[in-house]
Amino acid sequence: MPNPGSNGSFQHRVIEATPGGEVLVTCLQCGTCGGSCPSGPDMDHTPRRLFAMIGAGMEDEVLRSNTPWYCVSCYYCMVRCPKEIPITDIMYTLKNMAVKAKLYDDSDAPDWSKSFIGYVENYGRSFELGLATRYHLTHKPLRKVGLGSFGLSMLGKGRLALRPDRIKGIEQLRAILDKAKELEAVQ
Amino acid sequence: MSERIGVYVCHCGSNIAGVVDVEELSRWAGETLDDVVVSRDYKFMCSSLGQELIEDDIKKEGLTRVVVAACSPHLHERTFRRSCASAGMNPYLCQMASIREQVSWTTQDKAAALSKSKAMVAGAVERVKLHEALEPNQVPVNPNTLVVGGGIAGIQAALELADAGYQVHLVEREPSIGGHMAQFDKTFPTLDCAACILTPKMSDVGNHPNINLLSYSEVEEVTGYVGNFVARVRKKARYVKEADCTGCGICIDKCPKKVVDEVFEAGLGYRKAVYRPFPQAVPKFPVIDRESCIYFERGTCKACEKFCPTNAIDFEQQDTILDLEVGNIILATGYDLFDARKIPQYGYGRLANVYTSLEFERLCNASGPTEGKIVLRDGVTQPKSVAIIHCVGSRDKRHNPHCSAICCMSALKFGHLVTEKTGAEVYSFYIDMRPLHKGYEEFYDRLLEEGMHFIRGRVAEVTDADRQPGEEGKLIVQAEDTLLGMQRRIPVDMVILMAGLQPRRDAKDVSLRFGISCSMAGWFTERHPKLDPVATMTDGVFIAGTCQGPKDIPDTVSQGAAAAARVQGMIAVGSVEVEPVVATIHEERCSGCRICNNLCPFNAIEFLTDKAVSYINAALCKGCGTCVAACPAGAISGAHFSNEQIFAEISGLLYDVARGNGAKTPQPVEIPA
Amino acid sequence: MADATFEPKIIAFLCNWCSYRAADLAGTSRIKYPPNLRMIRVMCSGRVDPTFVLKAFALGADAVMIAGCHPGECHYLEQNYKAMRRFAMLRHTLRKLGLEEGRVRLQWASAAEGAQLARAISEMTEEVRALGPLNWPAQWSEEDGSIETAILQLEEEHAQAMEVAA
Amino acid sequence: MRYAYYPGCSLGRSAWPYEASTKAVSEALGLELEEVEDWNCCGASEYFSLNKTAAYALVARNLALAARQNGLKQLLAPCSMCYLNLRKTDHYMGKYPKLGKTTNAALAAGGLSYKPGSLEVRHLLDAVVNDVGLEAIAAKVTQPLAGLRVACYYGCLVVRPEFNGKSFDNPEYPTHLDQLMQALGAEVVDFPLKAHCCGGHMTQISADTAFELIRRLLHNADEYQADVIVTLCPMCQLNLDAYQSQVNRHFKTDYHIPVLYFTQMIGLAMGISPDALGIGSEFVSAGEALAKIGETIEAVPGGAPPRRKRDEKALPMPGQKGEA
Repeated sequence: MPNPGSNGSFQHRVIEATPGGEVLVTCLQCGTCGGSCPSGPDMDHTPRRLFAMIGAGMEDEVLRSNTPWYCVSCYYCMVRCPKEIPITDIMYTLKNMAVKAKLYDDSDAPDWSKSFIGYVENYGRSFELGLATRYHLTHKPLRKVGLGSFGLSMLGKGRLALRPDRIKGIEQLRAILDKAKELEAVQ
Repeated sequence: MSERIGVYVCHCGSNIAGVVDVEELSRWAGETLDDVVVSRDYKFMCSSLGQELIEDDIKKEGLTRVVVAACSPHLHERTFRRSCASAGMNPYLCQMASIREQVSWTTQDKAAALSKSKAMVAGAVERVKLHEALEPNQVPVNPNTLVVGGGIAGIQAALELADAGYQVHLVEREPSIGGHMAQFDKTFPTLDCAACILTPKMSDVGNHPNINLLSYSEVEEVTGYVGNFVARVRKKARYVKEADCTGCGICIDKCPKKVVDEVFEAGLGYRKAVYRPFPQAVPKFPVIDRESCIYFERGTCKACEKFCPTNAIDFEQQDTILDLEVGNIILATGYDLFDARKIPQYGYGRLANVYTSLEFERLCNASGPTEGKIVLRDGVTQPKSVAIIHCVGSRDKRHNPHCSAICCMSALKFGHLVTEKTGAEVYSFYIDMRPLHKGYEEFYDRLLEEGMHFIRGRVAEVTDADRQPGEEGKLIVQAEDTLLGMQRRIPVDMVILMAGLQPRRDAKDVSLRFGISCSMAGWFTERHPKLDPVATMTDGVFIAGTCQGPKDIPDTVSQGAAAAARVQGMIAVGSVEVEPVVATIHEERCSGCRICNNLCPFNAIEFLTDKAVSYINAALCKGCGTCVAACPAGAISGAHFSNEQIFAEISGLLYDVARGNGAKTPQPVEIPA
Repeated sequence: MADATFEPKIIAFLCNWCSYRAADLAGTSRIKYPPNLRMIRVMCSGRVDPTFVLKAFALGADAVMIAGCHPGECHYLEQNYKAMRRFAMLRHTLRKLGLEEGRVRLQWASAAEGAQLARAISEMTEEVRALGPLNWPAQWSEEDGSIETAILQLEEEHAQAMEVAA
Repeated sequence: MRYAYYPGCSLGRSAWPYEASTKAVSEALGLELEEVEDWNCCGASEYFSLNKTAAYALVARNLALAARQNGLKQLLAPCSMCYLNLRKTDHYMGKYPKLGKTTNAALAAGGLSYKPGSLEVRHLLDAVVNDVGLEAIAAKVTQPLAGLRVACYYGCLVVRPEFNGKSFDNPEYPTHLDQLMQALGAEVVDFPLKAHCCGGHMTQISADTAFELIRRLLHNADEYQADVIVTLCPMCQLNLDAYQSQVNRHFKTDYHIPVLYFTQMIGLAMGISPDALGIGSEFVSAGEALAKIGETIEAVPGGAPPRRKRDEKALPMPGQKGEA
């Protein structure tokens, strides 16, 4: 295992993949992030602890952690961190890495994200009804009924569409996204 | 006539010789460089034997110039200049090449190290040929001293000097001396009462025949140079005639106007419009605060004047301006407290029972607004639980990146006082506990024994939004307990914010006014962080206490005393040498364009209207050389850093550049003037 | 045209109070950096006359660094601001002569920043190594005018610029 | 005042009342909104979770389209998530050149490009308060919201993060919406959780987590006796409104706090009919709360939250100036 922080180490790769991530090494383990996090109590490790684990090279444990998936992107940690570490962005990096490494056993959040972007890639817009239905049918079949009544009242209030909109430039968008994915793979 | 140059290469034990082939370097210099008549290497050039080597050669070989390739000139330039002088050579005809700091300690490749060393020796040789003999100026030192700031640092410095028999002018911005220390209740770790140890010193200052105390005054301008400064001081109108006032305090009793005291009581108490910050104030004379006085606002009242038994009130009093001649200056201007409102998530200013550390000092203080009772903002309720939050605005890139140095200990002190006076539970939220000095760790131990709770984690927020039973009506302190790795919410009645120390808001202006430098943040810069902590780069200006950086009372007092000792040294010698590195204008070449006039921040350049040329006052010139570089006519020359000397050094440093003409030693290219 | 054997020669002007002390500190901290940079001590970065830089190029330097105290920390109060202003003009002039940006560098280094100075030296050395040799004296003598004429011309421009700035 | 307008997916459906009220109010306030042609979804936080490069490219397409449309310089978004994604992509593309280059390389595959900094991305609230101005708005108020106790709820993304220390309001304790509601005549409560999280997408992933976050907000607004929570983000509105009954069931509570958009409040104060503002489509009916302003002018404000009375012994609050 490479030394923490050296080229090729887990910490180094996390930093490389995060714009402005180089300040991660200055973390003083004060816990402001963990103290501020609204979903902190549900995380298996606090963000602070996760950063210590990253420094210690515990790649597998970090990428299996539910912590990044419980991040609600409220950015409280980021505006409070005394070292100005872009914590939310590091959480996105860890999610990207976990998905690539297929290590996210404690959460089905990635599948929610996948369902979401499936619509975006096909239509250029998100589609709440299809999204909720598809995701819940595959992951929470037992809650179908509850959702059903919720969805029906949403429909009743005119707050749920029956079919998705599609943008005109969907081909253009796909070309852009394909290129982006190709560039991501190279990095 | 060509010069006779001696080159001396130091081994510095193995510090240099371990990387640089010193024998080869010395051989090369002797054989290759023009005008080098002696070239030697030696184990330790700075030793007395090494110095004798140089002195002997000067005498026997008739050397006219000396080059020493050794350590940085900041370390031993003085040493080698002295040995040249003792052999009868002008000390400024010596030049050093820093082949230790710049070569052997920073380079691994031995071949590269040798070739860089050769370049540096060649540079020094080319340069030293053009050196001129210079004489340092001697100036007398005025034995009077100006001390700026009447906190404990300034008090200590002033008393040390005054007791030694020298005259001191002590200038303080506020109506009384005493500074922050006068606001404190107890002092850590011994828990001495601050007033008990400070007020005797304050009255010593007030009564000392050698101290001219100028309170409610500010230094507006400083001119002159080491040994001979003139400080212009504005003594603000007190509207009380000091000569007539007995300090009886009747005026204060009779004044009908009460306002919040933002300074001494830290906003936690009230004072009158005519006031003395606190009963033991020195001097004892009150001040009328023009901003809140009813007479100044509406033109009637004058209750103070009516009741004053000695007719000491004078509403017509004006500011007075004094010019003080002093030889040295000690700056002891202190710190400002970080404004806790800048961290809204801690609720200061919004949540009533969130206090700053300074407010809490006043709360504990027997002569404070609650007579020492620790109570909530309602003025009556004793807290049953108190949270102390460390590092408020400190160790934070968004505010002050530094550690404020005293908060950990103050927090322990507060913990003790809360426990002693109220029996409340105390929770201390810290990042790292730093009890660094004598007796401090023991004090930490004592608080652990007293049952204070320590939670390692920087507080995320303080809120009144309860979430679970037990939190209603409380302030909830939320943090990660990093030793447990979990979020905790502690409901408390009172929160104390350990607001950090930061430079005075006008520190940058003050540093400019006194011609010293300060850090980006505003801390005054010492001459050397370890070996010269109270001197500054400006001769004759010293610093003491927290204006230099956060520190506690013992360190502050040490610095006050140290600065006084340095000044006494200057006075004892009676005169001071001023480096002759100054700029001169050659009248015949000056076109009178006046470009240089505005460039000098020391006002050393004046324009002689009669001759229509500019002129440099050598006593004011600090030798930076900016004007030399800027003169379009090339009419200004900088002693010891002339264009020719620099050009020669460049050519020497590039001795190994292959040039078309194949010259072994480069021939300087003539630059048209 | 990166030449593997090319070792650039860089001349640096360091102010006595901050940057030269940063170099001292790099030494006492035993921080290693490339030996390509050769230092000249001046009292202040404000002393660095643009002709020093031109002279260094004329004598065969591949690059020049000017180092001083951080803005606001100048020992002479504000002279490094003058250095900064002058540097902008210098860079403009050098650009007109076709010199790459990487060949001159203004570096702030406080007396505490030995490591930062060493890093800047390493960066600059690599940058100049990638640019290749400048070989200014040769280039100028091959063309019509002599190097002295060029310097004279630049000096005049500089003087005019200073007059405007002052 | 002309702006490029990026409504975002939610405003087309679940937040149609926000769209309707924005349209109604912007016209009356003189804000000209020109919708970005053929805009696509901003990806919310989901795309960033899976593939950041594609996520930045997805957002950047909108920036590229907006920047070439009629030379508009300001891009307005009413949804906080969209606002953040657009602002962040613009900022990061400029701050991190590598990211800027990659993103533009992806855009090039669709024949587009975007130069960071060419648009200023702004939230609708920012434009209303700072461009139209509180005085101008107050002057248009015909039916002041007097007697209505409102909790101003900002949520996260409208004020956080700060990019280069810049945000149009304080990231911890914002006040723009408070000032706006005061200008409309409402009684604003000092809502301490005003910038806390509504749970975001956690309703879908871990309902228990989300419900607890929603409960905290409702509990606190209730403690302060707010008649209505005013918001500026479709996600916040959805979570607090549509899930309120589920939260009540989950925690055996009985909260009934309607959640309205700030644009609906402006509309009401300016005398626009509730219908035209989409009022009535909320899950928790606002009828009872709004009756307070419809029915009686002298409506006594509900009991203020318990605040201790100041007496002789009370110590001054920080910053309290002047006479005792």
